[in-house]
Amino acid sequence: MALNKEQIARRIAQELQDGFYVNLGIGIPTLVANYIPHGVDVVLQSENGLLGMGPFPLEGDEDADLINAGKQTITTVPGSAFFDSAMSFGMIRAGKVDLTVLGAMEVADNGDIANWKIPGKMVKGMGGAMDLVAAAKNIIVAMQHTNPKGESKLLPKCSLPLTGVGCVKKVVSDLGVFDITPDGFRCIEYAPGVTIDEIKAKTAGRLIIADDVKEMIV
Amino acid sequence: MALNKEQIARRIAQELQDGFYVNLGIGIPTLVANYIPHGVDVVLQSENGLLGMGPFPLEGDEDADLINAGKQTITTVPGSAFFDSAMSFGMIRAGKVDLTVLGAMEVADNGDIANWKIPGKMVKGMGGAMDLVAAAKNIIVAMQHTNPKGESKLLPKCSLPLTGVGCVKKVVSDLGVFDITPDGFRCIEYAPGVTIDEIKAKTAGRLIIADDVKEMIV
Amino acid sequence: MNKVVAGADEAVKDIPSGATLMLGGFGLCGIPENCIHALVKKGINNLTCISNNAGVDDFGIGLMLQGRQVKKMIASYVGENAEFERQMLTGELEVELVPQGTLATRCMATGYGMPAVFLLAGIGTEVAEGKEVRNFNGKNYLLEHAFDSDFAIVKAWKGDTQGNLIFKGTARNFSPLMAMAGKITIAEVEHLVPAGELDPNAIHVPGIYVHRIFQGDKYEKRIEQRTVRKRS
Amino acid sequence: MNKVVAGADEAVKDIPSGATLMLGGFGLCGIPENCIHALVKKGINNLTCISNNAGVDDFGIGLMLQGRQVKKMIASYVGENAEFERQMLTGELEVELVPQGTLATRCMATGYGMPAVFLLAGIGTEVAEGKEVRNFNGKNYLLEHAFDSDFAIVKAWKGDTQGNLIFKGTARNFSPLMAMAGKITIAEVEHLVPAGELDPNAIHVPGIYVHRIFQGDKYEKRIEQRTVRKRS
Repeated sequence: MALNKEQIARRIAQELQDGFYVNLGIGIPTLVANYIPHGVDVVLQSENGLLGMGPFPLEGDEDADLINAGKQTITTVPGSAFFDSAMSFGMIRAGKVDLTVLGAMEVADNGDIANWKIPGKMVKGMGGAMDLVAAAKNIIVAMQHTNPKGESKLLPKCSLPLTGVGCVKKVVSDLGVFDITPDGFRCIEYAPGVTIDEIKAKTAGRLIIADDVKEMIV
Repeated sequence: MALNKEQIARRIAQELQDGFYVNLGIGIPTLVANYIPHGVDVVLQSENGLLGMGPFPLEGDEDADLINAGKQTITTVPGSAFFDSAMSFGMIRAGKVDLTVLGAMEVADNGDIANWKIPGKMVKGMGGAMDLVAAAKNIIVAMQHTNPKGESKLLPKCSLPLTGVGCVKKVVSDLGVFDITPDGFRCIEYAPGVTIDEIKAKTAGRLIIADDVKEMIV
Repeated sequence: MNKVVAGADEAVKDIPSGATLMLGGFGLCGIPENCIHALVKKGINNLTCISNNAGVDDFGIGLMLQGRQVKKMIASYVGENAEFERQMLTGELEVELVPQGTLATRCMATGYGMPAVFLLAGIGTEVAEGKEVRNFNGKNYLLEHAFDSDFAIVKAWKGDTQGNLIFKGTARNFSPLMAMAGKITIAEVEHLVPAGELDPNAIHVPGIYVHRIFQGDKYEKRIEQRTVRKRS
Repeated sequence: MNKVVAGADEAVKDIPSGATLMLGGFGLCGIPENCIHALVKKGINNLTCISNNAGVDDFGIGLMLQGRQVKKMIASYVGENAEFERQMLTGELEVELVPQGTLATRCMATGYGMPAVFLLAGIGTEVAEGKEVRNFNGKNYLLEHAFDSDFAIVKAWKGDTQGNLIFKGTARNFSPLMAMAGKITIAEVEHLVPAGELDPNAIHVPGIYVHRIFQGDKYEKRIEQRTVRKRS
């Protein structure tokens, strides 16, 4: 059975290593913060100008001057630091952030990503997405494997305007975990109850199955 | 009689306007701080990272963490701010500093300045001089009119390696005050007891005498 | 060097129609509320606004959009605002979308006297169209230009009479960068103090960059996404 | 995320001969005294040092020059030091002089992931030789590149166990910029405190840029030009 959003987030949390600085995008990526493994010490970066993001505040403790990049009220943890937006993206460009987790509308088998614009629909803007995908050194995409019509979002080529080129390193979808390799999507894990045949049927881009592919533990 | 250093500094201080941010170089320019006219409120910038430089400290109050660009111990005035060297030169480049006063070995009649290097002698480096002359919006040079051999330092063309090109707006020497114009040095004031003939004799670059040239008040 | 003005109306009084304004803030966090109200009251128009976002329908730059005061918006994300969408779709409003980090760095470049810098964001996308691409150490970068801005309008937490500014929390965001980039910079602050009261080591924007300062009458500080944990 | 190491010897233990180091400080103000002593003791050589100055004969980088540890010096002003002069004139020491603001901005460019920026300083001088010149808005600028630095070594006033740094007075100078530019950044501090004790609004260098931190044993903080007014 395909994973739900919480399970996708929990699987991505397994990628966090002790000492990592991590930027979590809006949506499923935000949920990753709830599943950081015990003993793994990570610092969360919010690109609007914070290192050391903590959980949502307790009711009544909200501070209008303390929000994340999704404009949600948040808190800080001890050792946090505030900075301006130029420094924030500066540290991302300079490769200081170890991991960025983002959502996507489409990912291509060469690592291209599209997640900001649907032609003909209202364009809300790229926000920090283009900076993050162009500059982050390690990008994992959290996404649904197919759109509501059942069409694959893991493609040979993105059909939507690109956010970034050849930048995604790994995709965690509701069906499995996929490394981006020169040969396309390499399935290294499948979700419990999901078959390789289903993954093959729902992946439009080039797909190879790892010899040691295994069931995901979530 | 030619001006002494204190008098040169005092004359330059007359150029300060209320509300000016001013960078004073090492040597005679530093002395300008002692002659800021009453009622004229200026803020002194030190390019090693301070706005709001005050006088030297009282004996025993020296702080190793508080020096000016000449590495002298200093103090701050209320409303001062510290910043890093990139911001310091950033505000200079962006034209936020109203006036820069510098020393020079040579100035040419087109505003070129040489003040950092004598070929064949030990080269100590340009420090912040090249940044200041290239970027400051208004540069006054404080200098001796001639070198110890009696040769003019106001030249048709600098003989020493340049610090900056066409950047000096005004020269205050021990003999007079000179605007840099398309026609060369324009003498607008002469030092008390100095004759126009002496200025002509000691100025190698193109020189014009202002119709309303007058004796300097120092 | 006292830069204090009486209030928002005086601070913005010489901003003409057609001006280019930078407005600090991220979403509604840290926006110059009092100056925006004064600009709405003043009724100037044909403005070009550089701001990460465009407010919401009834707050922030959204209020200026309601009054059709904005000709062009340069922003990174503008999706919180129905009137914005309407004006954009009808062509009344010109919109230039810029990646967030590029927007911030172009503001910084202005305040630091750098006419152009090379940045990564947007390489290979439609953002790169018409821009110079150059390879450094095997990676492609876009040449991005500093902004030209007549007025920068920001809100700080604390400020002193000489214009030194300190921001609080994530209300800092674009504001220090824009404050450094304005030909004329207007700062409204929650707490205005005499020169000498702020720690000179802790100042985010030195007063040299700030031309006018005042303490805002009142701050609503609206929250866009109130997210909380239940108290147990 | 505890980045605390035991002391200077441990902090510099893996710096090899031939490395490129950035060293914070302006003159002797704010230099990383303890790390410099450890580097002298360690005796590595063939170093390239990027620092605004080169110390004096018996303090700061001057101590490393005495031990012939430095192959190349990239600096803006180096005139306080007889041994430096001797090595430079004999050709033992390679020297690259960079305008001070350009030096600072090239450090910043590294920490901000900008491979190159356009700057004014040196236009029309020998500093411009071999460099690309480009005109923006009627003014010529030089293309200046970010530095590549293996280690950055700085001294801060206060730091916490996560590497957040705060500087004091004009001891700040190049240090935050270099701290942000090192592939590995080592910070020695006068006061090391637990995470959470520093005001998150007042931090100059966020800990993400700092890899190792320790409290220095002792600070001489030598003054180069003691200038005072007499007490009346």
